[in-house]
Amino acid sequence: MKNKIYKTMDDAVADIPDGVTIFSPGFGGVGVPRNLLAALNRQGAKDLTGVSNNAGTVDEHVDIGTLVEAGQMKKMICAFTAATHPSQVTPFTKMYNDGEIDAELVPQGTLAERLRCAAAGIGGFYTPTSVGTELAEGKEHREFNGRMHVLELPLPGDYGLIRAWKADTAGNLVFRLTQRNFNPLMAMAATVTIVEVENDIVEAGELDPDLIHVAGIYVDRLVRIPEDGIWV
Amino acid sequence: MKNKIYKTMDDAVADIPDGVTIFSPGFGGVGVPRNLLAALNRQGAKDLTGVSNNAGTVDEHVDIGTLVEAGQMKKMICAFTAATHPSQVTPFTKMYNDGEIDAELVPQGTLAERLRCAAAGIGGFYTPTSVGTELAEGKEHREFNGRMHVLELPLPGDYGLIRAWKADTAGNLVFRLTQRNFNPLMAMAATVTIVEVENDIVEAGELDPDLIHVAGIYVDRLVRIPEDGIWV
Amino acid sequence: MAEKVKLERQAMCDRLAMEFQDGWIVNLGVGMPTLCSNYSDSSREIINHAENGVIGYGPLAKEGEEDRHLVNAGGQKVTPLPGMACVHHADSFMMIRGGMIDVTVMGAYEVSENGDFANWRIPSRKGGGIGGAMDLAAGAKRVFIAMEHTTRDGATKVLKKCTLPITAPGVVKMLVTDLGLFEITPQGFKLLEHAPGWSPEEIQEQTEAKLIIPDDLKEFRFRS
Amino acid sequence: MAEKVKLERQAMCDRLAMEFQDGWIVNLGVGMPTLCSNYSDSSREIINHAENGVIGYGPLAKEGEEDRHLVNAGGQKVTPLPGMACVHHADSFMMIRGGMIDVTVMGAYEVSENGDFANWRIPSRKGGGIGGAMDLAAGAKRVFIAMEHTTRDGATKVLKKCTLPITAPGVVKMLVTDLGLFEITPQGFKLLEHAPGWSPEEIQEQTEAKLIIPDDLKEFRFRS
Repeated sequence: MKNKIYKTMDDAVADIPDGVTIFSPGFGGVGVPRNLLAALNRQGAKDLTGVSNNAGTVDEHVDIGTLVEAGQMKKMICAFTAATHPSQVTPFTKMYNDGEIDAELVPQGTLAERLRCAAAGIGGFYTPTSVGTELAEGKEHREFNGRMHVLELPLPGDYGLIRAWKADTAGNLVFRLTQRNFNPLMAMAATVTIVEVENDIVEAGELDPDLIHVAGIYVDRLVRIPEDGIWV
Repeated sequence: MKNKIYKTMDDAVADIPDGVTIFSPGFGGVGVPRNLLAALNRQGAKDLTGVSNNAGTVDEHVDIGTLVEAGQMKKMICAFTAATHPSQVTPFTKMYNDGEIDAELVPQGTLAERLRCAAAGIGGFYTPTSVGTELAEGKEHREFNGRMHVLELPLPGDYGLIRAWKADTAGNLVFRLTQRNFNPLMAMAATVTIVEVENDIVEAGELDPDLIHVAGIYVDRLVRIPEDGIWV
Repeated sequence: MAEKVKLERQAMCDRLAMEFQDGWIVNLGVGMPTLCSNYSDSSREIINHAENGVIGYGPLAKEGEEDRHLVNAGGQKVTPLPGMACVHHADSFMMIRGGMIDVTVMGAYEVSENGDFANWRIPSRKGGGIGGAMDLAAGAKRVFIAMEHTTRDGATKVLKKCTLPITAPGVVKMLVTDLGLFEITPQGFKLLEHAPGWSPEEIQEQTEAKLIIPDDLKEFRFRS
Repeated sequence: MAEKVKLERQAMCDRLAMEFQDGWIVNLGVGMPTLCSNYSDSSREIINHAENGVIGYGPLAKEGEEDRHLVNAGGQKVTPLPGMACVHHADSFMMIRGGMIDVTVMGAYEVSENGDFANWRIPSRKGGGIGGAMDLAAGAKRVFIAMEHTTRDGATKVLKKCTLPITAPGVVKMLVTDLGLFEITPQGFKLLEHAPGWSPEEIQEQTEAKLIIPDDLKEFRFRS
């Protein structure tokens, strides 16, 4: 079996070049690949496009906002390009207002479905979400079953940085509770999938085949989060 | 909590009217809701449209072919409307040749995706499957990313007859190995979802939230397969 | 005339939560709408859904009892209830667009008499915060809005036509503000209940849209 | 000249299986192609995928060791291997259309020199049996075909143009028959290896399409 285990986060992201698209999952601070993002921040790749639910938060945690603040991102594709509350000014907010970073705003369900669409080899899909709003302007409209829809396209990515609860040497992944969120979709939609794991990576065969959330064929690299890594 | 548990298979299918669309999952003889199909056969509803991977097999097991043979089905939507081997002549084969039943042939992956599409509130999707073949004739074609696709539409259904390994009183379902196949999709895409369960139905809270394959909100009726029921 | 009282946010959300029916699957938006979960009625069971794929979760976790892997749509630590299940984000929005959510409660900047509402973008600021709002507005069976009746500057938010970019057209079924409970009918806003001490005329004064005042107008009920 | 030998089906499938590379994800069609799984080479690991959502399964189960919940695409009871995972049908076809399958091996009625093949419908019979063949043909990185070179009546199945309704256009990369191993190149069928005792001219006689005969034509290899 091909060895998928990398010793350090830095090793696992070492070859990520400038200019690629990075998936960064997580929701409400849970399931964020903070160790891999910290490593990518150290590694210094730039001109990156990021796909994430938001463009970083106001807290001190490492997230995609850390790379935004460091000037590594040229564009963010996410469901929040402004905070719902004006008090939450992030590094992204300032840079976006100053024209230093580009952004594409996508409804969260459409974002999830576009990721799945890319992973599923589907050319595009029609959703009722955003019809009648500013975001639907310029999009192709079409009625199905008496209801208007807009056409949405797949959102593929080059590198998926993933946070999982358990993994085995075959790359099979298990998530815990709401840690799952965007993680399985981004693991499946990325060309290269790199996973930080919260538990020891077990031998293939030790995970129940019915319990696996992402099949190992989607996973290229696994790193166990070290004791002194970022946990929360 | 609403009681979803029915005492008998017959009770669980008693109200299925004539003329509706029935989902019948299963693949390779595994995960087929044989007890519910037997009950629906006894119940006698007719003019049904069936959605299933095939239109019944040549063996003696109860499956959708039992209802076909009994004249209850007016149409089958499936991935096989002729056996790959000419020796496998089913009741459906004869009736289809004689014009006594209608059929729609759908590639298996498109069938699965159309079910998901219905459950996901998606208006339609583009797939490369079937492009350049007889089955794509008359379908809308469109190029994405240099590749031709055809437009496919959702496949909703009225009643999903489902076979599961475990269930809890909230309706959460767990499948075992390849029993899963079409079951989760049909459970999610049906208006009314009726499940035969191979194990005792446990109290809500006894199943691991991370292990559940179909959330209970999709499930309306549960019946434990009795000891003298159909197991294989 | 009794003393004029504007409703507290909790009271507003209690009133909306009273409308939830036994067995409903409910998605509560971040902020004020989450207060709906504080209203309890032992005669009915509500199933909470959040965008991040948790269905059937329970109350906020007490300090010291948090599970770092279990949060609601606002990122708050919540507790599991028996029967809870977790799915990934695409499966979670299958539930939303697929019509499994009986009601979603959201906050808004504006609501108009045709059922439009706006809650994701202020043109004076660049970008917007949609989250799952557009999917929920398009997919849930019912959209309820909870918001203050006027801005801090006193401008009404209950309008003939939204001035801000809308989140979805024509979907709002019910609105609660600190002044009243409104049903959105084909004819426009119908005032169902008023805050204590407020006359229909006084509420109309705070409202751009023309209100329908029924004969059986009631004062706010706080318990069903 | 050595005695003419037509290859047995197992030998044909062994030869195709020799082409599988370490780590490949392989989907074997029902019938003859499943024989590919009998070829073993300890220097490489093959991951078996079946349409019903099992990935990483092992050999056929011995009598008495069957698990009634674990079957391959042909409904045969198989055994689990360490690392096996199960998904539902839509997720399984995500893998197929999404390009995760390195090779699919299928049987066919006909293959033509432009890479078309036909395996789902005979116009003289009503209906067809597609199963997952069209999805696999459209989605897998490589399509290999294993079939007899001629029908029982002696008609060739290796054609300039398919006469039967095709399963997918232009996707076949490699073909094994009982007479030879063929690569489908932009110029048409290239005979890579011949059955023992068969000259290229004799194989051409059994073939409608014009064969490209390379200088380094070899006899069939049965072991890599």
